[in-house]
Amino acid sequence: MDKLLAKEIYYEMFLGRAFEYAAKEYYMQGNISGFLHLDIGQEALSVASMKAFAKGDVFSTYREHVMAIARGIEPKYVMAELFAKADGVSGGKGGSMHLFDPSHFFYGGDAIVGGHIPNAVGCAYARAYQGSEEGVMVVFGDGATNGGAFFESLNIAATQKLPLLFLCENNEYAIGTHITRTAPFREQAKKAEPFMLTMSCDGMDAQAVYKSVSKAKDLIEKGHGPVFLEAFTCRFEGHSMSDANAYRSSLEMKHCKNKDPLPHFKKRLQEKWLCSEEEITALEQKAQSVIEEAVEFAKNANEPEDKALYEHIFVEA
Amino acid sequence: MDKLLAKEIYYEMFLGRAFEYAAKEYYMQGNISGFLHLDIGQEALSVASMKAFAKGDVFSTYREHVMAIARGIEPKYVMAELFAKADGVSGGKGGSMHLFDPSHFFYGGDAIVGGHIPNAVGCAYARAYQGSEEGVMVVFGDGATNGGAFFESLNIAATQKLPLLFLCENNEYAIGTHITRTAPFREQAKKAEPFMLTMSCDGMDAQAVYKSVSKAKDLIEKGHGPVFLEAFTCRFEGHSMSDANAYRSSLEMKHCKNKDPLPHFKKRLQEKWLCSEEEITALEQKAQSVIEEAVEFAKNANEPEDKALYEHIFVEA
Amino acid sequence: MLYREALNKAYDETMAKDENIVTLGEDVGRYGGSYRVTEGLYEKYGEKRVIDTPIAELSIVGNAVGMAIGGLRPVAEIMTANFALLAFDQIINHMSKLRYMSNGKLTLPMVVRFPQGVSRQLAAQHSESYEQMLCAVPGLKVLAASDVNYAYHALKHAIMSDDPFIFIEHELLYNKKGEVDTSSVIDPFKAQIRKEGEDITIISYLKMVDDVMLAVERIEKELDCTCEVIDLCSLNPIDYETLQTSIEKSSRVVMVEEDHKTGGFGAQVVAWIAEELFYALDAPPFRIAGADVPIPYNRHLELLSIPTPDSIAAQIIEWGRKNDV
Amino acid sequence: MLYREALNKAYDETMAKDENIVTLGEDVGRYGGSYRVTEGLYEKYGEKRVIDTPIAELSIVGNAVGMAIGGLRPVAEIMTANFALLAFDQIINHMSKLRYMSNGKLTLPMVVRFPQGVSRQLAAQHSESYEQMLCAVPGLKVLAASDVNYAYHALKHAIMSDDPFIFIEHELLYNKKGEVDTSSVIDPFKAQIRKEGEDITIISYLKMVDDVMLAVERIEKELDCTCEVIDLCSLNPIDYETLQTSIEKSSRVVMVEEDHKTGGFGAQVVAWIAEELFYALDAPPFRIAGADVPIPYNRHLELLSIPTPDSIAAQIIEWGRKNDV
Ligand SMILES: Cc1ncc(C[n+]2csc(CCOP(=O)(O)OP(=O)(O)O)c2C)c(N)n1
Ligand SMILES: Cc1ncc(C[n+]2csc(CCOP(=O)(O)OP(=O)(O)O)c2C)c(N)n1
Ligand SMILES: [Mg+2]
Ligand SMILES: [Mg+2]
Repeated sequence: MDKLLAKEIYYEMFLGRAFEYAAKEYYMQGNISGFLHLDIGQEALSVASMKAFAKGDVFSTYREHVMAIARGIEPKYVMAELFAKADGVSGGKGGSMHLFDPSHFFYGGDAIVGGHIPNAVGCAYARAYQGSEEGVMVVFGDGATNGGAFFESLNIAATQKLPLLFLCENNEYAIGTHITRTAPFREQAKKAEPFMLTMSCDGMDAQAVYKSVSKAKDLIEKGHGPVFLEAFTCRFEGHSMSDANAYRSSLEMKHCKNKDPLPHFKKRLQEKWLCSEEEITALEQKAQSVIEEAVEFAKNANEPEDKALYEHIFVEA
Repeated sequence: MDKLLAKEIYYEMFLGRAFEYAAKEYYMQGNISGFLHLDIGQEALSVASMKAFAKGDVFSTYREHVMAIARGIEPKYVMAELFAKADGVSGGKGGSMHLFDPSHFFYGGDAIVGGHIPNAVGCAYARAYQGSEEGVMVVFGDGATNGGAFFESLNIAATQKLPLLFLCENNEYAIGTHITRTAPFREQAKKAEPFMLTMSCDGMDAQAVYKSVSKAKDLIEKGHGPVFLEAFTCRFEGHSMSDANAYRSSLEMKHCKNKDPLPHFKKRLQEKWLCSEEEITALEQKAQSVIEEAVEFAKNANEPEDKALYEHIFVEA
Repeated sequence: MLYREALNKAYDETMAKDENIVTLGEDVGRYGGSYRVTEGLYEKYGEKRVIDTPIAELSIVGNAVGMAIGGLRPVAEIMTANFALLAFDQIINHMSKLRYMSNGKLTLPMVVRFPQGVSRQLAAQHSESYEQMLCAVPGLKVLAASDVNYAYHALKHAIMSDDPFIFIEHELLYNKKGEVDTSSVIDPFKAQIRKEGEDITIISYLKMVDDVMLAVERIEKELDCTCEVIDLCSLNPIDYETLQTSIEKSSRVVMVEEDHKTGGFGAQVVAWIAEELFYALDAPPFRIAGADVPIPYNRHLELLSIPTPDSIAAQIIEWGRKNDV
Repeated sequence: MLYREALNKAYDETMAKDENIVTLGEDVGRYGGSYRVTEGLYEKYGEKRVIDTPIAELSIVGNAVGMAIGGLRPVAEIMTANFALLAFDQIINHMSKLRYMSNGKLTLPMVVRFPQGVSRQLAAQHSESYEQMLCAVPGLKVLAASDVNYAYHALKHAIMSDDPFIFIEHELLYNKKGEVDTSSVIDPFKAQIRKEGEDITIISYLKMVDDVMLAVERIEKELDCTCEVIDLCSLNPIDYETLQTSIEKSSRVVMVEEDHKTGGFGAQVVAWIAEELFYALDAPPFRIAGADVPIPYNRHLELLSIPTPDSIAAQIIEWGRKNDV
């Protein structure tokens, strides 16, 4: 990873976090509604994985704002979607959990836990069939690894040797239930071991994520078949804005926040890539202003017209 | 295994096969209809597993006639069910694929591939909760191990350390599709390895099956948690009477039939347990006459009355 | 008492009496349930009876079926109706059929509970209603709780019954207030007349009953008539008797439901009325229902996609004028 | 040509033209399909385009959705309707909604085919009909092929369309004979008048159309009337126009379907008629449908559980006499 990329990753992590805080604020003010799942704490994983998997298709979950942005979708279109505006990436009809942009090969937001994994398998099939050089990445939480859709996908991807990267964001929780209460072990990669090569990395460390995703991408695209990568991470907020996060002790939260990927990576920027305080501040300020503009854009964007209700159900009348 | 048990197993295998041939005959004559899945070739597995798992609950599939009989349900009630008679185990409403008899702890015939596995998990939960000394056995084919229900069950049984024996009848085929085309390996026990102790045995050898099931039963009932046992077997007929079995070469069939469990076990009866030709012939004749009686019973049994159509949907009106 | 507290009370009272009753679902235990319906039960009855499951809806229902076979009385919670689709095989191929296929040898005393409906901007994968599907399945009893007292009594009945129940709640009702009358039991299969009237029978259930009640005054004023409002309560079986009595009096009927109109549950009610009470009707029956679209996130569009007190009133008034009410 | 051969021809002709078309399902490849619909395709188009899948219905549909997103045009086969329940999450939460939720950014050119209905003693887990459920889902187009020519044209249309289709077949129709007219295309969304008549409109679809046709002579003779028999063909959208024209002429309507009566698909048709054509009706609409029971194995009970030509005739005659036809 060179300095340019490192700076870009830091910038986007910062951007992502600023986005999430803004989303939180406007949720509390009532401009955003529905289920809002913040990615705060998990930005290293979201950003570095997207940078490493810059080409190819990505399928993700409802906790996907930061990924969408790191994929290249402008924050203002994501924010406008959260504000339910016609200019949002999904025209205001999808909302926070349903960000889609095929022009960025991002089929983001699925809100059925595990439900998008078979879709990613199918897309990987299409890419193999088309002889594409790019593979597919599917991102899901630890909780999704207990569901049938996930296992069927492991089996099919392995049987068909598909160019598919399974990226498991193991934050140890499914809403308020700890993974050890619903699976027999902490490391969900074990479930994939019979089927494919598995890897793991520290999901709080952007460099480690970048390295692992790059390696896995290379493997799947060189015909090695699917790879499972587990990244251990930690979310700082409740599951969604509706969750008070009461099931985690302050000690656990402290431990969790000590691993905050932003200061961690900032320090490395300074020490390894010799970024100056000014360089970093400039990045941070730019990110702040992009988010401010995104909020302004979202506020002023148009509401969908009534007729949108009946639009885009079908292609043909 | 003592001589008494060995003779019993041989008797029941012979009985099972005679039952299946009779079922085939009366299917062709039109007395039996629907999907009829014969167990011919797999009797060692069906009989010896039931003898080893004589107590405890058993959940099985649509290919369950021989198991039902080995469990202790009289052949005549099974045959009457195939003949769709009111005296059949399921009152003529279930048919070949749906044999149920809670008085024998047999919740046989589920016709949704893999669909009964979560039911067995729930029953194992109930037995653990009740502090029962007996565990639960669930029987399914190799094809079922590709479905989500199976995997969810592995995960839950392992997490809850349930007294559940997963018995996989690996006959290498799901209807006309070979297991290697739908899974990345031949041994389906691999899928269970992350979750629990796995074992395998020769499903064509009644003694091996008996030994393995006994051992597994002991483990699950001593609080060891679930166990996965894979038995390699081979069916001699098509998937069901509707399947012409055209996808298997005559060479493959020959190889398969060379492993016929009946002559194999008969030889052992003679060599190891010193059974005389007369003893064996007596068993075989008894079995034949039991099946003849079963057919007579089934032929003469009553049709369900019209009002049965609306009966037993609910307990309460 | 709140609706969710009434449900909780039904759990608590039945669980205290019968230790075969267990409950299972995602976050129902330690977390207390995502809508707090199972709050406190984990502490009181322990993790063997209040079971936190993985995110595996097929298994939640499938395991409940097996528990029932094994002699327990499970109550399964599905977090949101949409996720129940993952369990449709277990609900329809197993839960509803095992008793019949076994000619009555198996008994399945079990309940599957779930919240459904349009809440607030939860979008298409979290806003649906599936009573139209579940009521088309022989072998299931389907109740829909629209108020606090019914919620309490009906859930208790379902838990104590030996039959398999689908118990539908609405996400916007959990904090609804009301009284629970413990002095008498109620028949959960009987439709309830929420308001008496002479000229129009308005049939509804679940949250729409409240919306109809909010619309009624305006309708009565503008059409100069009185409306009888019926809460179906039990969606399968349907209490046709109560409907018949009311419609024979009013000669006019409106069916209000939240789910998509095409193929919606109300079609069954209206079809039955058209067949059985044709000669009693003075005007065509009228369905008010959700639009035939997936539910959009935007609040304005979302509200356009379902009936509201205003749209209910406006549509009934227009229909009434056209049909000489 | 047989019905299954007509379907095979539709596959073959579209696959020959567009290599984005692939098909997937259990035993569809080497085995040739359990009802032989995909026979020969594996040999002709190879294993990359005719894909044998594991027994994993959720994935069959879920993968098809992903293939469609990735630019292919998948045709998925589910072996029997009951197994499609395992894929209801993918069908309803994904296939039907992704286009809408993405505001039209995603396009899902895909077809899910399945046989359904009561065949011969396949019992409760292999005999059901799910059009009532699937037609309640906005975002799906649902066709039901009752004859050879329609099967061919409608499947071709569905495969070539950019929209997600459910394509329903009936297990007892696969060996039905008929001609395919390749000289003109047909509009698959248009209901077809199978027989003209003046006095009773009989609406049906799928296999029941044949059973109605077998009953018609007796009905006409006994009631001294003529019947118009309409095959709906498209179950969603419904061609209400054709229904309206016929009912305005006949003033009487009977709906015949195989699925369970309560909550059945016909309820939607009858409810619409009652609402929209109330004043055109001279008699109550009448539904003939399956019994509200899981399908039993015993042949006699099985036949009691669904309409047959005899029971259709008898019921319509009785209804006709009661209502002065
Ligand atoms: C099929 C399904 N079941 C339940 C839910 C409700 N739900 C939403 S997110 C969630 C927890 C998911 O946990 P995990 O997969 O670990 O992802 P995380 O939120 O931790 O990123 C649950 C249970 C759902 N959306 N879909
Ligand atoms: C969910 C489901 N999908 C498909 C089928 C159709 N089907 C019946 S048996 C079978 C093959 C099962 O193979 P396996 O599990 O290996 O069992 P075997 O018949 O070999 O004993 C299939 C595909 C079904 N009954 N259920
Ligand atoms: Mg998690
Ligand atoms: Mg097999």
